[in-house]
Amino acid sequence: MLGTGILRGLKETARNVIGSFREKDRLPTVMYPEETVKTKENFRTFPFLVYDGDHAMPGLRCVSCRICEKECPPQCIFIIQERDENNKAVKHPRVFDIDFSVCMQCGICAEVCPFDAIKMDNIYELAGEDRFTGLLVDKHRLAKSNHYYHQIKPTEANEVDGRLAEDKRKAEEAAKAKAAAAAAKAAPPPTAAT
Amino acid sequence: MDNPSPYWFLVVFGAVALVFPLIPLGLARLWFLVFSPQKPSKEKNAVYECGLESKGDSWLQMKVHYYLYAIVFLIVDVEAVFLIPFAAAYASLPIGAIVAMLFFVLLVAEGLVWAWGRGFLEWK
Amino acid sequence: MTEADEKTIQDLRRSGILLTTLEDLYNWGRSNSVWPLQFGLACCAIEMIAASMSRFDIARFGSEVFRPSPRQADLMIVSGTVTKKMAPQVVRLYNQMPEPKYVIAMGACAISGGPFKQGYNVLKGIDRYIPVDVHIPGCPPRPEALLNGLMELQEKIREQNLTGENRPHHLRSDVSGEFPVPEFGACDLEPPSNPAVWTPPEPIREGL
Amino acid sequence: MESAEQLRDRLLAAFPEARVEVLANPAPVAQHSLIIGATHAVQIATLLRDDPDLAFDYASNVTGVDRPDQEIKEKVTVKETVDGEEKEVTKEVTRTEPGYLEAVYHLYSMAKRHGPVILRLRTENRTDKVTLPSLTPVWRSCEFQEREIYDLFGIVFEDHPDLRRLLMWDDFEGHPMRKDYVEPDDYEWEPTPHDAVLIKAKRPADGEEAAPLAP
Amino acid sequence: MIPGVSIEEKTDPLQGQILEVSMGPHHPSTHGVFRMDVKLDGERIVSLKPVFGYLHRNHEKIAEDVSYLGSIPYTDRLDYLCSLTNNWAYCLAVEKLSGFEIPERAEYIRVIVGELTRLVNHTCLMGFFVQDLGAMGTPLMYAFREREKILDLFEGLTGARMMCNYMRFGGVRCDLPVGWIDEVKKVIAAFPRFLDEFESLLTQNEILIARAQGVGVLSKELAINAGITGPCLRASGVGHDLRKVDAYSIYSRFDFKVPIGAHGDCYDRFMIRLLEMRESLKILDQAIAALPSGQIIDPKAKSRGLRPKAGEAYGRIEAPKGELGFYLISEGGPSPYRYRVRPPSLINLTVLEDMCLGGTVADAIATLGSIDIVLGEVDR
Repeated sequence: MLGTGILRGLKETARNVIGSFREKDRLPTVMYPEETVKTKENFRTFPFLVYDGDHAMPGLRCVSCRICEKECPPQCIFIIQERDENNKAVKHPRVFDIDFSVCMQCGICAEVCPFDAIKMDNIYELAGEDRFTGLLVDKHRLAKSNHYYHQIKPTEANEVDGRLAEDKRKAEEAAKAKAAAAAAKAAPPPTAAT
Repeated sequence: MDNPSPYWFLVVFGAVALVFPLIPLGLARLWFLVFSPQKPSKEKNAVYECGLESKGDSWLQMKVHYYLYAIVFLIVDVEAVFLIPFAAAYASLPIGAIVAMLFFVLLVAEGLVWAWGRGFLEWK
Repeated sequence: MTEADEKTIQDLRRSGILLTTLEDLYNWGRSNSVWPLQFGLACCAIEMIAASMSRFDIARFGSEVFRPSPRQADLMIVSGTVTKKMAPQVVRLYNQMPEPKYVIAMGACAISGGPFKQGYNVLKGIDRYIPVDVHIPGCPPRPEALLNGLMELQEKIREQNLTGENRPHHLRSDVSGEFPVPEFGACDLEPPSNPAVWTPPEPIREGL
Repeated sequence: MESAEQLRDRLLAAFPEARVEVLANPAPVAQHSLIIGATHAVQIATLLRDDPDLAFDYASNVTGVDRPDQEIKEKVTVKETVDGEEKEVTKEVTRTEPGYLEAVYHLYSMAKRHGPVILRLRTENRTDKVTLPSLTPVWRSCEFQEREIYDLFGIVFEDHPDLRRLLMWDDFEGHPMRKDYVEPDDYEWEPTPHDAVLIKAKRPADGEEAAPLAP
Repeated sequence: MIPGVSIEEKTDPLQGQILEVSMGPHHPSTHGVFRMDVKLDGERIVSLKPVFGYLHRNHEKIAEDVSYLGSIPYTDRLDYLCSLTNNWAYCLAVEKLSGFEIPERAEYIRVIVGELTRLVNHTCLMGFFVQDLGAMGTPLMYAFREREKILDLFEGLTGARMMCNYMRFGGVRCDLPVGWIDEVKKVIAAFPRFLDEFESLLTQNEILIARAQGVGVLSKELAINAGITGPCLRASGVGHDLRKVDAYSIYSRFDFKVPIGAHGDCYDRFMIRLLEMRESLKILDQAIAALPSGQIIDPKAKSRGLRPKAGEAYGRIEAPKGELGFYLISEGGPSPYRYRVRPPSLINLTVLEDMCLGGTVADAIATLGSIDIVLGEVDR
C-alpha cells in the first residue's frame, strides 16, 4: 500500500532519535574544543626530530645523512650539513627545514631513517595566518625530546629504544673485540722480536 | 474621538503594516551609508554558471506545452479566491448558498479531472 | 576599553546585565554564523564533509549551512588541489561572493600545491590569486584541524573593528573586493600570479 | 588461453600481409605483447573481438608510451687501411635510433574469462607522422583513453568519434607527458629545493636571468 | 538517438529552443569538480558532453620522477575514498614486475583491510547517492557515522584516517597492533544492524523507487563493450568480479557470492552495493577466523631503492568502483619508465551520455550519483 515504505523509513529515524538518548553509539558528537577524539597511538601527522638527553641541539640524533631528503616524495625536507672550521663535515645538521605546507604526512621519512632520528608526531592544531614563515619549520621547532616520544607513542618508543640499546651494545662488543684483536696483534710482535 | 468610526482599525493596521518593514530597511540603508558602502562591480554581478563564464543567454522560448500548466493553475487559483469569502461566512448562510457553491466547486473539479484524463498534466 | 571597564562588564554580565558595543555585537553576530560555500575539490572535501557530519559537527560553530551558490556564502573553504584549469573558476566564484568574504586554504594542496607541487597542471597555492585568511596544513587535515582553523577565523572576525583606519576592506569604499580572473595561456595561466596578492619573501638560497 | 606465438600465427594466417611480431617481456609475470602494424589494426581488432573462441570483448586498458630518440653506442668492427695495411679496428659508433610513440592495448575476455592479450601500435616518428587507427569503433572503452593519449602524448587517432583534449584545457599547446616536455616554472618561493626541484628553481624563466643565488 | 528528441535547431517556435548550460565544475551534485555540458529541450536532455581535467594533478608524470616507494602515498590520493585498495593494486603490479612472494599473514591482512575499504566506499556512496536524490542529510549522517568507526580502525592500524600508505611491495608495513583484531570483530558484529536499518530506511521508500527504478538503464552488451566494470557492470547482469575471475591474492579460499542485477538501472546499482557489503562482511568473518601468525613482509623484498629489472607488468584488482589496474614499464631505473593507472571511474563515465539521453536533468544527477565517480581517480 502506498506509503508503507516511507512509514518504515520514519520508524528508522524515530528509532535513531529515541536511541540517541539511550545508546552512546547513536550520539557520536564530540564537542571539539572541550573534549577531543582520543587519537590512536599510531596516528601520524607531521614529522619531528628526536633528541636524547635534555638539551635539544647537542642531543639531536640526526646525523644529516640526507636519506630522508632524497626519499621524501614531495621533496619538502631541506638539510645542510654542519661544517667545522677546517671544513670537515660534522655529523649534525646546520639547517634542517621541513615545509609543513607541502608535507603529505606519509611517514616515509620516519620509515627510511636508519638512525631513528625523525619520527611522526600527532599534533594537528597548526592553523595559522602566515604561510611563509609560520609553516616553514626549522630544526629548533622540530626538535622534541625522547621523553615526549615516549609519551605519545609508548610501544613504538620502547621498541626503538630497545633496538638502539641493542645496536650500542653490539657496537661496544665489536669495539672491544677489535681492541682485543688489536692488543693481541700488538702483543705477539714484541715477543717475536726478543 | 469619543466613538471611533468602525473603519479606524483599517488605518491603524495599514500604518503598522507599512512601518514594520520600513524600519529595518531604513536601518539597513543607514548602515550602508555610514559603515559599509555598496560596491557593485562587473565581476561580482556576473551571471553565476557553476564558476564558468556563461555563454549564451537564458532568455529563450520554452516549449509551448507548458502554458497548459499555467491555465490549469489559473482556474484553480481563481476558484480559491471565490471560496475565501464563502469560507468566512458559510456558517450563517442558508443551505441553498452551500449547494450553489458546491456546484461551482464540482464544476471546476470536473474540469481538472478532464485535463488530467486527457494527459495535459503529463510532464512530457 | 581599559582593564577596569573589562572587569566591570564581566561582573555586570555575571549579575545578568549585558553591556556591549555596536562593534562587538556586529562582530559577534558575524563570527558565529559564517556560512561556508559548498566547494569541495579533492580529498580535503571529504574531510570537510566529515567535519559537517554528526561526529565532528561543524553546526556547533554556526557553519553547517553549506550554501551551494556563492551569492549566499561568506566563507570559501578551498579544500583540495587547485589545478590551473580550475583556478579561473575559483577566482570567479570568489568574486561572485558578497562582500564580507573570507578564505580558508584547507590542506597542503590549497596552501602551496602540496604533494602535487611539481605537476604541470597544479597551481602552487591559491594565495597567488586571492587573499587567504587562514591556512590549515595537513594532507588531509583532521576534521578537528578544520574546526580549529574555523575558530581561528572566528577569532580574527571578532577582532575586526568597525571604524578607524585598519577596518576590514569590506567596510572601505576605496578597496574593491574583486580580483582579476586569469586566462588560459599556451602552457600556463596568464598572468601566472596576481602581484597585488602574491608577495613571496626572498627565496632562501643560502648554502645551495 | 593461447600463448603469444600461437596468437601471432593465427593472426598471420588470417591476415598474411599484416605485420604481427611478438615482443617478449622479461619481467617474471611474462605478459608478452604483439606489435601490430597500423594498416590492419582495425581488422585484427574486430577478429579478436568476434572470433568465437578468442572473444576478446573487453579492452581494459589503453596506454600511451613515449620512446624518444636514443643514442646507442655500439662497438663496430670496421676494416680500415691504417697507414698502408689492412687492420680490423673496433670503433665506437653512436647511432641514434629514431624514437616513436606507442599505444598499448590490454584486451581481456569477459565471456571466456581469459587473460591479457597486449597489442602495441607504433607511429613512424614523434614529430609529424603520429597518426594511428583508433580502435574505438571496435571497443567503446577506448574512447576516453584514446582522447587522453591524444591530449598527453600527441598520437592522432583516425576516425575517433570525438577527438578532443580530455584533461588539459583546449588551447593548451604541447603534450605534457612526453619525456622532453618542459613545464612552465613558477618556482619563486621554494623553501626546500633539492635535486629535481632545485634544477627547476635555478632554471631561468624564459628571458629573465636565474633566481639570485646567495653565495 | 531517442525518438522525438531531435538535436538540430528547432524551427517550429511552438517547440521552444535548446538551452545550452554547463553543470560545471562547481556544482553541488557532481561529486567534486566534474563538468557536464548539457543541451536541454525544456527539461529533457538532448546532449550531454562530460568535461574532465579540473582535478588533473599529474600523478603519472610525478610518478616518473619519484621512486617506487615514493609513489605509494600518491596512490592513496587517487581514489581518496578507498586508499588501501589503491595501494593494493599498485603493490600487486610491482610484485608482478619484480617477483616477490607475499607471506600468508600479509595476504590475510590485505584481504581484511581491502574488504573494510569496500565497506567504507559503499557506505559513502549510498549516502551521497540518496543525497543526490534529495534526502538531505539523514542517510548521509548515518553512513558517515559508520564510516567513522572503520576510519578509527584504519587510524589505529596504519596511522592515518584516509591516506593509509600501509602496503609495501611483498607485504604490509607494520603488524596489527595489540587488540586491533578484537575491535575489528566488534565493528563487524555491529555492522549488519546498521545495514538492516539502512535497508529498511531506504530500499522500500516510494520516493527512492520512483526516482531510481527505470532510470539510467544500461544494457549488458553496451556495458561490456564500453569496458564498464564493478557494481555498474554487475547491475546490468554480467557476473564479472575480478575476485572470482582473476582470483588474485587468496580470494579463492573464501566462499562469497557475487550479486548480479537484472535491469541495470540506478536502483539495481544501489541494491548491488548493499548486497556486496553483506558479502564483504562474510569474507571478513572468514578472513579473521583464519588469520595466521608469521611474517608480514617478504624478506627478499626491498622497498627503499627498489630497482626492478627491465620489463612491464599490468596488475588489476576489484576495487570498490571497478577494475583498478596499474601498468608499469621499468627500464631498471629507480623510478618507473611509464606508470599508468587504469581508472574505473573515468571509463564507467563513457556511457553517461547514453544513459541520460532523453531523461530529465534530475535523472541525469541520479545516474551520475549511481555510477559512483571520484574525481581524484577520474582525472588522476
